[in-house]
Amino acid sequence: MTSQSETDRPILSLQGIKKHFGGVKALDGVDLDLYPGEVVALIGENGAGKSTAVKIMTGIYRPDAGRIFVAGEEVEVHDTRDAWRHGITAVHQETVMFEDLSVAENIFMGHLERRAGGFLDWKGMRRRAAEILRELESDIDADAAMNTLSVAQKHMVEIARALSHDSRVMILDEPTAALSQAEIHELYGIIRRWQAQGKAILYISHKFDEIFAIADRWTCFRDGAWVGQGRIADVTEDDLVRLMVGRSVAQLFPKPEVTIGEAVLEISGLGNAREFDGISFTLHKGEVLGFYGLVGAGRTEVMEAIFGLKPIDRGEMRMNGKPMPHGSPREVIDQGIVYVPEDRQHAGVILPMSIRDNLTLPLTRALAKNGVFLNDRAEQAVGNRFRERLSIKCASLDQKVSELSGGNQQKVVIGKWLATHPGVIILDEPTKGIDVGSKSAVHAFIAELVRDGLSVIMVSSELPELMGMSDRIIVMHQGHTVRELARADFDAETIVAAATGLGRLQEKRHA
Amino acid sequence: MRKLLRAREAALALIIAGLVGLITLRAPVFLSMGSLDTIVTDGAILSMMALVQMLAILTRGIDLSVSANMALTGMVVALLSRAHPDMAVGLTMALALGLGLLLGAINGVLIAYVRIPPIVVTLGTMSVFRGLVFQVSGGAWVNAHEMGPGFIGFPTARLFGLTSIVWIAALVILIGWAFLAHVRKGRELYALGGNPVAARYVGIDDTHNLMLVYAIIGLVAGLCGYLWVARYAVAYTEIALGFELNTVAACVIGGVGMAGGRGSVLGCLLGALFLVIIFNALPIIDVSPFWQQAISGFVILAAVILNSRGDRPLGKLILRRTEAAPVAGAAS
Amino acid sequence: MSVKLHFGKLAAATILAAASVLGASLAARADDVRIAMVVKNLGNGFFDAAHEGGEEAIKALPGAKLIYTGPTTPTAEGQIDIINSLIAQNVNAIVISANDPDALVPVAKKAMARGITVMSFDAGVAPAGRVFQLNPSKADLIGRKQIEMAAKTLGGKGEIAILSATAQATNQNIWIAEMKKVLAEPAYKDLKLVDVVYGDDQSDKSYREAIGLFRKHPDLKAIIAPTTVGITASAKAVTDQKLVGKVFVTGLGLPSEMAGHVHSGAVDTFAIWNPIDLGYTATYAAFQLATKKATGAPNSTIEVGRMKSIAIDASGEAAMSEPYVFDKTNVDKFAKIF
Amino acid sequence: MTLTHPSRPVRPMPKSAFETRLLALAARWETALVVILVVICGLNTAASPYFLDLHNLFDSTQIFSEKGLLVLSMTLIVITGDIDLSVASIIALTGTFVGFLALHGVATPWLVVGGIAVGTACGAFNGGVIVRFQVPAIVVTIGTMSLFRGISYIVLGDQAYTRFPESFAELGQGTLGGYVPWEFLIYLAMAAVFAVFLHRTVFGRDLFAIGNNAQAARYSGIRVQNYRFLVFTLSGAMAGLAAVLFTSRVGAVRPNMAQGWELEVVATAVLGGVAIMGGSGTIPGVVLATFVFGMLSFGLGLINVPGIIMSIVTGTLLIAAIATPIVVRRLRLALERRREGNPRG
Repeated sequence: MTSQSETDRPILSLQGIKKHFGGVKALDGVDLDLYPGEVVALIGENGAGKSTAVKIMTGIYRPDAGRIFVAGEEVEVHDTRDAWRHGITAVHQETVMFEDLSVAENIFMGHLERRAGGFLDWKGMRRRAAEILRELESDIDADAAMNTLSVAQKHMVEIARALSHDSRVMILDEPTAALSQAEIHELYGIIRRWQAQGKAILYISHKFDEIFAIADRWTCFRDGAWVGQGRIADVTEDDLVRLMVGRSVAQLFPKPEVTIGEAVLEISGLGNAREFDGISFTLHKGEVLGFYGLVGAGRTEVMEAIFGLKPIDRGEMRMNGKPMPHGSPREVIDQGIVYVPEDRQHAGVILPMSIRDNLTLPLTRALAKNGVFLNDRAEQAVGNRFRERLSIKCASLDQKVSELSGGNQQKVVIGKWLATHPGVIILDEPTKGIDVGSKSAVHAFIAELVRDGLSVIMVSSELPELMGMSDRIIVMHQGHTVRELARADFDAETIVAAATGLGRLQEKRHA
Repeated sequence: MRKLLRAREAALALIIAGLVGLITLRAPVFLSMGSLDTIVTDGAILSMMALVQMLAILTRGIDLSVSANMALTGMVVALLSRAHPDMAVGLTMALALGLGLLLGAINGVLIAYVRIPPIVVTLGTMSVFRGLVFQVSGGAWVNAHEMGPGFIGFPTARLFGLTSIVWIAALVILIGWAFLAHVRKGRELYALGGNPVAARYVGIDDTHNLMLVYAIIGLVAGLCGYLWVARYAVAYTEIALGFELNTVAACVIGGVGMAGGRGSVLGCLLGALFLVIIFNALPIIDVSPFWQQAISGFVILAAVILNSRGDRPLGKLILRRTEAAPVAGAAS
Repeated sequence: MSVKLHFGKLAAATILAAASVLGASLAARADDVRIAMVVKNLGNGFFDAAHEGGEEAIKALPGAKLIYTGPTTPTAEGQIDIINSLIAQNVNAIVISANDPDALVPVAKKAMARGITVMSFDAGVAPAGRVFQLNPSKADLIGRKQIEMAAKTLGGKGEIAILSATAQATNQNIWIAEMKKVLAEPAYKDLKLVDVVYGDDQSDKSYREAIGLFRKHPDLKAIIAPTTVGITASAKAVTDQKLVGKVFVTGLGLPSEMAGHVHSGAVDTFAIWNPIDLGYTATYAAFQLATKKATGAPNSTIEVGRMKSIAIDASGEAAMSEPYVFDKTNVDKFAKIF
Repeated sequence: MTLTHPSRPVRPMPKSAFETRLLALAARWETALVVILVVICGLNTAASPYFLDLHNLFDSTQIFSEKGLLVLSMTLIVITGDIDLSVASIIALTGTFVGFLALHGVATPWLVVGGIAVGTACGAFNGGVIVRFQVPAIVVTIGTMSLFRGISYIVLGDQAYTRFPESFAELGQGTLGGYVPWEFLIYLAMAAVFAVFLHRTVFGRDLFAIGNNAQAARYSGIRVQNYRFLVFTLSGAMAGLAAVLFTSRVGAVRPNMAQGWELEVVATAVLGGVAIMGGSGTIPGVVLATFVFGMLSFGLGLINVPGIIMSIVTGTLLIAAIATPIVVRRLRLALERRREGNPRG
């Protein structure tokens, strides 16, 4: 169908795109070319600027500089509808959904279809939605309300939404994070069909097996800058890793040799109504306990429940051998357990407040005169101590946290908790969305913590990081712990299989 | 969710039926045609205003200036009618709609373009509009005999047994329902209020939509301003003072979620009906008018508390799926 | 663009400016006799007419000036704030129609302590807060007149109800009490008072209350509304409900507002005193008191220009004549005046 | 772009962070308010010879002292990201209760205590419903706004409580040395207490944290719900105090007392620089705003302008105060962008 000349010309091309937020540079002059019938893997670490690029292509952000070409013509993409008009559609990393509306409405929201008279064509949309879902081999009911779906199902709806557009360019930003193995294969099939139809596909993923399985070309970003591009056939996994991180992998995980001590936190049979059940594990002194699972497997929910943020219906928690009160975060903090949440911007830091105020937030009372009046000098001292200890890069402690980079924001969150001298620190995706430098600083810091006798629970979706840092790894799937491995038994394939439910299924079949 | 909403509206309808039953037991005259006619006519303006107030609440806003808009528009058309008693009703309505729209657009610009929170903007414009009523009228009243006969007669003129005010309300409600359920712009308001970030991801522009919402509110408020003045045949500075809270109350009782993105035309209407029935029933069943305010406060609180369960976000569904369908693609 | 000034400098500048003007302003006070008429609320046709009467009095009084003011909503708080600012302006006399007889006492006392003459008209301030009170008529006469009008229209028989202003309105409550006294007389034994409701002097509420009365009392024959808002709203309700000829409205109203309803038949007769005369008398009397030409003490009299003189009784109140009754024959003539 | 480097040496701070922040704020909003206040006073002086009179100025503080008390607690509530529309109704209910007690011969000190207690209870009711059922404060307080005043109507109907002990009147009508009303002194004292509470204590810091990001505050171990309950209870207590003063000043209690104050109070807080979405605001700012409104309405009163004109001014001032900085910032950004574009082009 497509002539040679057309194939040679990219459908979508970014040239010299720049974007910064406040003082933080997210993109510093990146290029990207997408050709019809080709899958381009966009690779780069968290925080490399991949998602920012996606948002620029789909009109959610406006670039500060640079040019966008569609089929050779320069265009401006002001909003998502502009992007659609140019034939660009994306499945975003985070699910963006309307919980109160139906599946069909979620699929068509933003381009609801109309009948001749201008009124909405509900019947048609419902039928089309059901068709698309069938195409995805999904059993989701198009009339179901969004808030009755599981996380993985919501992801399928996201993909269905992309399918509802007749686009020339499909962007998939970590589409498989919440999907099972079978669903991933389903997705491959869809991508190949798109390829055959001459669409251009941008595929963003961390998982090398996926990239080598589906992509034709690669483009790499590092720290917001363009690093290079080429054909997948010409590179090895090691090449890509080098391109992404700019150094060799081994240095990244400074796992210290620490003697594991007595049990600190013992959890048994924890469960609640909707989110998780039968959660049991023991955390020892000086240990790094890793939690792995797909997005939506219930890891965060378990951690929030332990921290007193979610209801617990069943089970028992013991801290240092004694039953642990857990009605609210305050009580849990008083037990010496602290939690660095995944959603840093919403739950971790208070962006409009100063670095110092953030660092001393759980401590103000302890530092205050008579327990009431603010003690500026003591707070300043604590602020200075942790600014130094964590190498927080800032002009002054009075700077607002919103002006810091993601990595430095994360340091503030960790610093805030260390100042309370905890016994257990729970880190939920501690390196998500931060630059390489901060990332290794966080890793080094974890090592330092356990050397000092703290116990760490680390929830992460990045297997290398988890395998590099943990003493043990617990794998979760659909709200249950399905596998526990000691460091000696770590094996990426086993872990991923357990996380996608394969291990569990096999167990069931044997039973 | 839709089923839950339905259930909520059914419950409210049942409560209203029960309420009417109780009132009728005490005072059978309540169910007379005349009395029902009054309720419908009385409820017309509140229904329309509650409906447009719902648009603001759906998009996570609120419009406190509605009653001041009604008062200002009502006063201006009344003054015009005094100066030109023969003015055609159509022209009067057009002027009321136009002025209301203008006032609503002022809110809209400040909210959508300057980006000031709706509560602040409408609190301010409420004061300003109400003050302007006094300015344009010099504080004087426009009385029944000063207004043109057509001006006063139109809202209570009857067509097929119902007052034209009721027909207008029915039309406005029908349009409102069609807009919210069957027009793209209207449907998008639910998305905008339910999840503003996600709305941006699917290309829904909040600026235009908010502008539209507050303009519509102004438009309907202008219309209701005229109807109010003509129905009670008098215009003065305090017309509809505090009425904005009744419109919010009707929404709350009708299950419109204050957090945005949730609410139905039917619920809103039932909420308005509930309030109108209570206000009209109290004098009839011999409850001292002094009880009226406390009762409406109590009803609002009860509605808020009863609705609170539905408004709370549930946890993610992680477990159930494990039991229902192990893996979606397992069969293939 | 941002303004950068120091607190200190600003404060100093303010004090300087303040001090320099302070001396000048203290000397700049007028010698006129300034009389402030504080009404229940602005925009009320009745008080607009009283204002007119006040201006007429001022023309007759050399060196007198009238400040016509009042809150926009009929509240005591609004009147308190206004009287406070009148005290600050050091007016010579304040004439009040009170929204609340008791709440105005402290501020009125303060005014008197600062040498300002305070008297009330129409709706009175409690005795501690004024020199004397000028009643538009005598409460008993007003109460009686309204019952008489209802009795005449109904032929002395039937159910009647009262639709009043706010539940706190002083004079309305006194008149209602008087009406009840009159109803107890044998001559009116067939008139049955079935209800008293309050429309809060708001048209819509009054209107709804009137309709509530029709529903509750199917045999209702007359509504007495001793308030200008209530009477127009009731008459409108009667017309809208097609009850003209079945239910009659009477009470106190302004001819200009009532003419239409009289012609429609919803209203047979209604009454009111002449607000122009009332305003004239009150203003004139205040001038006399402020210029020490009269004391206003109990059992004294005050010369009030074209209204001759008024006599103050032992309880410190004076009354004008009985209310004037309007019907089809004379309403149009007075509608042009007030 | 950036790589890890050891952090630069920390420079000692010359001033405490609090002072720096306060100064920075003063340079923005409070200064503007002082300018507005001075302008208003200047205009008043020009418009009326009676304005700059010590006696009158002190008298005029009674226009805003009671409302000012409500503004203080409203400031805390708005900073935590909520709103309380029931304050004026709490005044009515509390006033009714105080009047009832006085009628039954209760002595002055107990009237004060009783009034504040009832106000506190009303506030606790608001806070309790909001926290227990997790419902938006705006709807709950719209409901209690009707309920509280409604109860007052049920109790009083067409009656009024007018009998109060002599000594009770001193509170609202008395002055220090014949000039300074006690009410004003109480207001100033409360303003000082609130300033310390908000800006110098742990509680105040926590309120800002909650208002800026309630979720993060909760994750930091701040008992968000307890604080919300606390500020609503405090708001009730302040309304109770204001009711006591109001009742004492006016000497009569009617159910319609203080009608419509809630909106003036919110408007004053917003003009005082409190972000309506929560998270920022200062007590000096709202105190200045209270004075601005107070002087404005006093000045307009002196030239006998009807009170409703004040509402036009209030509304315009409110919107202009918020819109101006936004519009100026946007214009400046647009200018900068153009300037940046030009040299290259």
